[in-house]
This record gives sequence, C-alpha cells and structure tokens, in this order.
Amino acid sequence: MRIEIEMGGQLRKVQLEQAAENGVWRASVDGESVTAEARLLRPGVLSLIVDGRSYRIVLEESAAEEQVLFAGTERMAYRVEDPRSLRSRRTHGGGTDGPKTLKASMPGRVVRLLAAKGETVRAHQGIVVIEAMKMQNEVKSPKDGRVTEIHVGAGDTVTAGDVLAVIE
Amino acid sequence: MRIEIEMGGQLRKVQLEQAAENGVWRASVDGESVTAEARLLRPGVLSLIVDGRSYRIVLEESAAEEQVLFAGTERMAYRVEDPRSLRSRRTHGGGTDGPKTLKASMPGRVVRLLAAKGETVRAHQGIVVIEAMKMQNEVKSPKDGRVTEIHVGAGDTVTAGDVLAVIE
Amino acid sequence: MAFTKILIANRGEIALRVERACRELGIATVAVYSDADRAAPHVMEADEAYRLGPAPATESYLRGDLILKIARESGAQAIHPGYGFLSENADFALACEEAGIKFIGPTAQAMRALGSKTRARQAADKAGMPRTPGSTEALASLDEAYEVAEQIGYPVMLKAAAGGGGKGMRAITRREELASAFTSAQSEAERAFGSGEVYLEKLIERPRHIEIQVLADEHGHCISLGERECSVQRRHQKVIEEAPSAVVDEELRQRMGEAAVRLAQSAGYTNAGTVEFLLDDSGSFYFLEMNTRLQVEHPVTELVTGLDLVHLQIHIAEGEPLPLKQEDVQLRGHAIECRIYAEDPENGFFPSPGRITRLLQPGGPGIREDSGIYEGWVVPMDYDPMLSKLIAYAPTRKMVVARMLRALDEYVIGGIRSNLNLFRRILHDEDFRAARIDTGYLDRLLQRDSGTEGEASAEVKDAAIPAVLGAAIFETLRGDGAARTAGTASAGGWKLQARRGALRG
Amino acid sequence: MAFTKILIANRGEIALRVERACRELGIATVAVYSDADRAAPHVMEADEAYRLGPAPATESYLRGDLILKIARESGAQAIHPGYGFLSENADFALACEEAGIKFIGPTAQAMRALGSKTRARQAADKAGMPRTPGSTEALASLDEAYEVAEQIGYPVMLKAAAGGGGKGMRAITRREELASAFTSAQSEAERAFGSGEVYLEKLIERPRHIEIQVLADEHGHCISLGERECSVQRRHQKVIEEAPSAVVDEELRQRMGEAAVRLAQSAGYTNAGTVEFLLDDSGSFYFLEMNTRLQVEHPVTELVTGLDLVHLQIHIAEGEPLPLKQEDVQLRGHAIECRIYAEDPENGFFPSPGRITRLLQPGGPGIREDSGIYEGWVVPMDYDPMLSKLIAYAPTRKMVVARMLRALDEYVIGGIRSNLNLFRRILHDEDFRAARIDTGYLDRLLQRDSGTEGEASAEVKDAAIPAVLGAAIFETLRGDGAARTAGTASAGGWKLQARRGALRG
Repeated sequence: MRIEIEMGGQLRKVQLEQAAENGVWRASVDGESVTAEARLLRPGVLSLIVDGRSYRIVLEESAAEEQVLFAGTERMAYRVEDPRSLRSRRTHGGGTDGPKTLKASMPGRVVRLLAAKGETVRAHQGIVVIEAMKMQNEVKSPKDGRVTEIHVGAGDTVTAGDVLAVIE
Repeated sequence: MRIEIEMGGQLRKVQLEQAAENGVWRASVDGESVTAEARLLRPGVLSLIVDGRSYRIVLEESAAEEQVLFAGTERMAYRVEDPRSLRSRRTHGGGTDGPKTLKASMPGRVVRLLAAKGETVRAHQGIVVIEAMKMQNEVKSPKDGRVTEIHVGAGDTVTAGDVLAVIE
Repeated sequence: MAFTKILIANRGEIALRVERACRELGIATVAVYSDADRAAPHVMEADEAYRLGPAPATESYLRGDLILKIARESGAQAIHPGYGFLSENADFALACEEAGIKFIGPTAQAMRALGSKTRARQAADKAGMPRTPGSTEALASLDEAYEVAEQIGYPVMLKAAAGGGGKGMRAITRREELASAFTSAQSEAERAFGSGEVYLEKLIERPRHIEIQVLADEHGHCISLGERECSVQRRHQKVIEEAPSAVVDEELRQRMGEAAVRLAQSAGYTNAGTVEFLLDDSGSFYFLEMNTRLQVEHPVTELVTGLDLVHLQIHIAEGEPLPLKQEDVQLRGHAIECRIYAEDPENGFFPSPGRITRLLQPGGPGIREDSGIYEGWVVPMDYDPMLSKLIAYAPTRKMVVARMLRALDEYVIGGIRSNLNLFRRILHDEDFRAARIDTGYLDRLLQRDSGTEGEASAEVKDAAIPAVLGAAIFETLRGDGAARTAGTASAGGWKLQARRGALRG
Repeated sequence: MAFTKILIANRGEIALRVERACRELGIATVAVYSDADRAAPHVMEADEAYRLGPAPATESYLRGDLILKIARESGAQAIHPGYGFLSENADFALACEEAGIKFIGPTAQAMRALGSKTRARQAADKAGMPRTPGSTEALASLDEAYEVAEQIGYPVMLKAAAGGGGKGMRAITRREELASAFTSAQSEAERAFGSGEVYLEKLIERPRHIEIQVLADEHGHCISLGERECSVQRRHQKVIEEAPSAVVDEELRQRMGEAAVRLAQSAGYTNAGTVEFLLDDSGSFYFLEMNTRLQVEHPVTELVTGLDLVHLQIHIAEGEPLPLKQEDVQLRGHAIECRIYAEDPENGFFPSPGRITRLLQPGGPGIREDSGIYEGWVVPMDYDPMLSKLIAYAPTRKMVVARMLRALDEYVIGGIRSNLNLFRRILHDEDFRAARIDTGYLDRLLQRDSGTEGEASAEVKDAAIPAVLGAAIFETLRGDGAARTAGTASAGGWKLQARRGALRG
C-alpha cells in the first residue's frame, strides 16, 4: 500500500506492507527502509517499536480532513494524500482568491456580529464574536473583501466547523 | 419492546419504551412502572437515575449467552430471553441425562489427562488438569458415565469454553 | 450533629472530590446537575442526583432556591458549596441557616466581614496584620483617589472591593493615568459585580503570591496549615501551585500563619479559609484578601500535611472540635499542582470545549489526580474550562518537578486542546526550576517563548519517522474500520479479524 | 557512577514502576518482553524494548544470558531486577558483576549469605537477633529431626532452606507425624528448589507477620524505614499489607529496626532489603527470613515515610551515600495495599487470565495505583496473576480503611474475574477493622464466610430493579450495535445515531 502523508509541512511518501509475522510492517519512508513492530493496544493507541526504540502513537479521533496524532507527547497534525482515500478527494482550502468561508473554530454561542451583510471588511477584522467558557473570541476575516453571507445571529449556538459567514 | 431477563434465578418481564425526551425510558418491570433516565457515558457504561437514585451499570462485554453486568459493585449474571434475540435460540444446557461436554472454564495449558477414552468415571472425578498462572486446576466430570471423546492432549493450549471431553 | 446526607452544590472535579470524602465518612451524597452535565462523573458517582435546569449557571448551579428545595426534599442536613458558584455567596449561606440546613463553610456574617476587600482590610488593621498601604474604604471621589495615591506614592493599584479574577483592577504608574483608570475601573466593577466600589493600594513590584490555609472550628480553635506558593499566574489566574514555598522559612511561615489565624479569629471565622498575601523581595508580606471557602489548590496542602481538608470541613460543620493542635501540624516533602484546562495556549488561550475522544491518564508513585472527565465526555462550553487537577508529591522540590514532568509525559488528551504542553514548558524553564518566580513570571515566559516557537525540538525530529509510520498504519487500518474498533471483541468479518489479529498478536 | 540507561528485567506493574522512577531521574529505560507481553504497558512506556522469547518464563524473563546480552548491546549500565524472576538469583547477580553491569540489589555474596534460610538463621545468631528456636543447619537425618523437635517442643515447623511460597513446609503437632512429613517435605523441596535441605523450627501460634524495610548504602550506612504488617495471607501469600502495624509501638519498632539493621550489616548487605519477623501474642519477635530485593508491598512504606524506595535503590547502586540518617526517618499517617489478582475467590481462587473488556479505575485523594493493565489488555496465563496494586493513604488506620473501600467501590474489572470483592469483605470484617489479625486470620474468615454466601445483601436487593433495567437497555441498544460503539464518533447510519443521540444527550 502506498500512502502520502503531509506532516509538519513535509510530504512523505510511505510504502507499507504487512509481513507474515505478527504485527511486523515493512515500510519505506521517502525511500528509506524501516521495519516496525506494531500493536494496537486499544482503538487509537499504537505501540510501535522501530529499531529497538519504543513509541506510543495515539490517534485523536476526527472526522475532519486533517488528522491529529500524538507521537509520545508531541501533537502532530497530518493529512493523508492517499489517492484511494475518500477524504482527500474533497476540495482543499485553495488560495486567497475567491470566496472564503468563515468557520467557527470552537463550539460556543454567538454574542454579537461586528459586520453586517454587504459590508466591506479588511483582513484580520473581527466579524463574529463567540463566547465559550466565560471567554469571548473574535472570529476574524481571512482577507480584504465584502461580507456576502451571514449564517448566524446573536444568541445562536455553533459547533466547531460551522460556517458563520462568507467573505468575497 | 418486551424483554425477559433471567437474573439471580428470577425471570423478570420488562416492557421498555423510549420517551420523547432525551434519554428517558418508561418501563415496567414485572408490572411495576418505572421511569429511568439513562446516559451511555461510553460503551458499556450506563448512568441510570431512577426516582432520584443514581446507579452505575457496567456491562461486561461477552459473546456468550450469559451476560454479566455490575450494578454499582455487585456483579450480576443475566440471560436475555427476548424471543427476537438470536442468542436465546441456541439450545440451553439441558438436564443431567444424555452426553455432557466437559469445557475449559479458563484459558490455560493441558498438563495431563486423568482419564482415558472409554474409561468409566464418577461424578466429580477429575478428567483433565489445566495449568494457568502457576496454578493447576482439575476439570471434573459433571456426572457418572463413560468418557466417549477426548479432544485435547497434554501440552495443548485451550481457551475458555473449549470442549475438552464428552461424558456419556 | 453527625450528618448522614450531604448535598454538593457544585460540578466537575470538586463535586466528585467532595462526594469521595462523604463516601469515606459514610455519608450519603446528593448531586445536582444542569442539562449539560447529565453525563458528568459527579452525577453517576453520587447516591442521588437531581436536575437543576438548563446549562447556563444562572439557570442551574447559581439557583440557590432550587438547591435548597432539593436539599430539603432529599433530606440532606448540609450543603457543601465547593468553590465558585454559591460558595462565597453570603445570602445563600444565610438562606441555608434559615432553612435549618448547615452550610459547610463560614457563617454569612463572617463571610460578609471578610468577603469585601475593603472590609477585609479594615479587619486586617484591627487584627494588627500587615497589609499593602492604601485606603480601607471605598474611594468617594477622584479627588480622594489623588490624595491617597500621593500619600502612598506611585505606582498604585486600583481594585474593586467586590473583585475577583482581575476585573475592575488597574495598575497606575503615573498621576496622569489615574483619572481615566478610576472611571473605567468603577464601571467595569459595576458591570461585573453589581458594585462600583473601588479602593487604592500601593502596587508591590514583582511580588510572590503566598497564601495561608487556615481551619477554624466552632469552639474558638483556629490553626494554620502552612503556605501555598501560587505565583505562577496568567492574568491573575493561578496556573501552578505548590507547597511549601521555596522562599518561606520556618520563621516566616510562623509569622504569616499567626497573622492569618488572628484575622480569622477576629471575624469569628469558622471552617476552611485561605488568607492571601503578597510577599516582596525583602521578605515583607502584605495581606491581600481572604477566600472564605475551600480553594482549588487545597490538595497541595493535603499532600504536605497528610490531612484531608474536606473531611475536616465536614467534621467542623458537624460541630466537632479540631482533631489537632497547631503543634501537631507536620509539613513533609513537596507538592505541586497543575490545573489542566480545555484551552489552547498556542492560540491565545482560546477555550476548547468539545468531546474528549482520547484520554490516557498518568498514575503510579506520588501522583494524585482529581479529575472530572473521562474518555467520551463532552466538555461543556458553559463553565470554567478546568478539566482536572494533576497533583504530585515527592521528598524534594527538585524531585516533585521531575515527577510531575513524568506524569505529564504519560498524559494524553485528544479531541480538544489542553494546556498540558504549557506545564511542560514551565517545568523545564530554568527560572521556574530555580524558584525565581513572581506573579509576572508566566506572562514574561510566554512573551519570551513566543519568539522561538518556529524551531522544532530534537524530540520532534526523533519522532518524525515513527509518527509518519503510525499515521500510515492507522490509515491502513482505518480502511476497514479496525483502527477504531479493534479493542472490542464484537466487530466485523473474518478478514478484518485476521488483520487485527496480526496487529494485536 | 551516575547511570544514563537502565534495563528493567521484569514485567507488569513493577517494570512500569521502575521505568517511572528512571524517567523521574532522567535515566533512559530498556524494557524486555516475552511474546505474551508485546502489548504490555511496560513495553510501550520504555524508551527501548527488546524481545526475549516465547511466553514461558524459562524462555524469557528467566533467561539471564539473553538479558545481559541486551543490556550490553543497548548500552545499559545497570539492571533492575524488580521482584520475582531473577531478583534473588545470586548467579545472575554475579554474572552482572562479571559483565561490568551493575545489578541494582545486594552483591551475590550478600544474597547467598542471607538467601538460604538456614544460613540466614546462622547470620541472625551472629548478629545477636532473636529467631524461632530450632536448627540452623540442614537436618542430616530423621533422627536429628526427632532430637531437635524434642528439644524445642511440639508443635514444630519443617521448612525448606531454599523455600518460598509455602513449598516444602509442614506444620507438625505430634511426634508421630514427623517421619512422613520429613520425607515429603524433603522431596517437595527437592522438586521445587533443586535442594532437599530442610530444617526445623518452633511453630509460633497465631503469629503476626511483621517485616522491617532496610536500606544500606555501599559506604557502611544502613537504616530501617519502619515496619509493614503483612498478616493477611492466604496460603502463605500476602493479600493485604499495611504500615504501620496497629500493634507495633515506637519502642518495639526501634528494637526490630535495630535488629534488622544489625543483620544486614553483619552480612555486608547493600541496597533495599526486607527482614521478616513473626510477632507472637506476648510481643516477642522472631527472625523469619530476609528478602534480598524490593518487595511487592514497598509502596505502603513509601507513603508513610514520604520516600521513594526505587529512587533510593538507584542512588545506592550509583555509589551515592544514603541521603538521610535514621533520625531523619519520619513516619506519618497510615497506608494500606490491596494486591489485585486475576482470580476467582468465589470459585476456589481459580486463576482468571484473559481479556479485560472493561476497566474503571479509582482516583482522587490518597489513592495510588501501581498498575500494569489497561482496558483491552489480555492477561497472560503464563505469569503471576497480579494485575495491579491499589494503595491508599490517610491520617489514621480507620480512615485509610474507609478510603480503600471507597476506591474499591469505584473499581470495575470486567471480562475476567478479580478479587476486588474479597477486599471489600475483609475491610468490612470486624476483626480486621479492630486489627485482630494473624497469619491464619484470612483462612478462618474464608471458612467462616463460606457458610453465609447464600444470603443476598440488602444492597443487591436495592440494585435489582436498576440492574434489570440496565440489562434491558443494554439489550435494546445491542440490537443495533450501539451499546458497544456509542462512545466513538464513527459508527453507523443516521437512525442509530439518532437513538444514541437520545441516550447521550
């Protein structure tokens, strides 16, 4: 199996093959051969031994395109570029041109709107104020443009990933 | 939904219905009405509130016919007699007549056989010795009879539920 | 009167911690919960549990009327308020008294006398206890503010009498800043606490925050249980606490302890309380305020004294005399506490509520965790973001820091962001390790470190290959769903089983 | 020499406990494992891990040759043997010495001098320390056995010099029993230990098992860390341990401690060790044997002294002098340990290996768990059935018993059987609570209780309706698989999601 994994800004090509023995995987990472001995202790928790060194790799469960794992204590985000994977077929973020959606980065309640539909805004200008856990956070415009859509109103409850507004 | 549950030697008839509200179940147990408020915290762990009293009900995962749960600290075995349930269609144990299978009650290694095929044995006579965790345990005949089949030999590894021998 | 049932008017780790104490004392527990907390551990672990209302605290945990009604109907003889919510609400304490239900804490009267910062400063004067120079009553006018400031000398601090959490607080270095600060602090205090009362005190530069735990019974006995060092703060919120303080010696501990006991006794204080001080460079200490309740950080005192403060709170409320005298208090070893929050230190400390999808918790020697979470728990957006308190104990400060780092390394919280890495950063910092800390320490560390975040540590590079391999293996298993379900015995067909069998061996 | 890397020649909770200590001291760890333990926590938590061989201990954890080879190749400077396996194997200690790898424990010589019970009895005589009356050398013949028995008077005890775990041990109340016991004990000892050497000692009736922890550095300093009470035993296996003992006062503690130190010093003992005594009704104590290693029950001593014995073991092995003197040892509070086993007390204590399908572990104030398991772990059938050690600390014995019961109530182990309920039974027993215990206590309790097992407790009746309801709800959810997977976000269609949503709220 071939997989491409983008992690820490680098695209790594991985070729992976399960050997006959229990839990042994023969792999090459960017052409370098590696033998790894793996055991899934419970869902999302992998004990990995590579050349005698022992690692705890913990997968953070996510339905999102970007996955997160902990290698020891290091939190690492990654994206799988496997052509067979459904998830990578979704359109990626794209450049700074074109319409941009403003998404909630965390669950919370909309406290107020700082811009109205049709208003011209600047990059980094606050658009929506969300409150969670007694703290208020401004969700800011990713670019200069115009607010073409607003999907929420004061008092609404939002969850992470909800589209709040569109800036064109 | 109607379910019959055998627990602690008693057969209880339960009628269960999920109310419109979140997590509220209206039930009758042997004709007595009960309203329960339930939340599954994670697989197998149920927080149950009945008349203001709070209970932790933990299901022990099992593929066997007999299920086990912990109500607080009490370990309770039960069997579901729901006619719709596949599991209850399996034949139950039966009486003391007819052939009886001798099963391993725990995983281990067969150390030695105490009876040979064809041998006449008495109830409670040791038939197979299994070792686990440095302890040896005799699996005993459930009845007077004759050993008609022996499925294991010294040195074999067995898991719980494996048939060791048949006594007729 | 020995209690047989106690209602815990709180949530999260502190509710569970009090329930555990009650169970140890053979006392039945009544939990209350909001709709956001139906699946919370404190609900399941209680003997009884009753719904209060919707998620917002004003409709649930702050509903003293409902809580009292539940206490009465369930037959609880006492209410433990925990910290936060109603714990320092004198009206609620009074309502409990009037309803014949024991409030586990001081009387409403003592709470009022020490709860307002200006009244507490007056009490400190009466008790002959050092406090920061400045006013002891609300400032009547800007002119009075100018007058007091000249008298004590700049820099000065404007504070709300009813304050807490840094609200209504302003540091003023020059005369010109006073007028606008006065107006804005007043209106901020008015909004936050319903009282615009502010006062002025001398600003102590680079102070340490040192507090003394006191316990007073209802028979006039009061003892102190040593100090806690709480200087590691972000925006006036404690982040790490320890006991003892590296800079408090036996003589200073005794003087601060005696001052704290004097203050408590002067106000007829009963039950557990904490007297907070600022300690300056020269070793002088100044009364700051009194917290008339159990503190979040009480476990570090428990570990170095070997006592259980909640047991003692309950005994005191039952009318028992203190089971020990001042000279019986033995301090031993060193303890440290990390407040684990659902927040993202790398992103402006944004709160991070949501589902905890993965949880690995530490254990073993010297580690205590007072937690209110589990794998699968959805951290509500409605309350304080504290998830858990990780507390370590060891013979020396050096070793307890090493032990806490070990425990942090074992800890994984997935699904939401947490401040675990912040603690690693602090505990590795040379200044922290040398105990060169003051209340501004953490803000300086955060500013200093923000410049160096681009560099990948050696550890990251080390883990890059296994991390990539792990991701690839998870992805391979994900294809057939095994990554998520391999731990249970129930899933799928034989092909999947075979593959998982190979992995699990 | 300061170690930078240590190999841990063990498995289970003790391997993890030593790894934690190493991490706290900044020392890298090398784990070894058998095929049954690839997924064990001690493998994942180590820095390095190497396979030893198949599951049987003789092919893995007892392979000293392989372990030394791995130590050399991985660059470990020292080996920590834990308890059991190679920990009391003088040949292995010697092989380490010869390979230039430090064995963290006493020298082979000291181990030999104190490891044989007869030689240890001779050492006790030399150190002027009370021991049970009887022989100090192997009995040469049955005639000699008769002679010694007459001399000390019946009842007597026949014991194997190389013994342990009750093997080769016979209690003899009358002369007529001696001959057959002599022959059978000899042959049992021969089979179990490869040495048929047996000796006779006076049988102490209803003794308590009290042991003294000692620590000796390589510079001639030796201290004792108080006693542990280990009288709650089943078939000579400890089940519950506590510190301090309810019947040992300061004067007796000092006398036993001094005797233990004398013995250790007379044999040039270094590192951690335990001197076991029997204590009779009259308060007289008799030397029983010395364990030349860290004990399973060391945590109770750690909790009452505030020290970390594994840290100290490592420092001693590094050649450091003891960091404290006898007068620095402060005992405070009370600690108790429960050895949680995979066994079924209701069914003849049959071992119960297999997969742990459900695991809820306790936490909070005063609770320490040294565990080697997790939910999903398959307890191998090849080793000791110990799963975990649950240890509690509180100011008093009464409170620590209540606290342990609270923690046991929080504990759930599903999928395999455990002895959790046995501890509940013991800790609720009036004799245990009054500390009326001796080494025969538990066997008497088990016999007594076997008659009353038919009665359902009030608690069971209380829980019957919720248990039936819970079963019915689980069954309803099982239909669509939700009971098993509701905690993860990945499963199934919208219908299932909706139902689960209702449940989880």
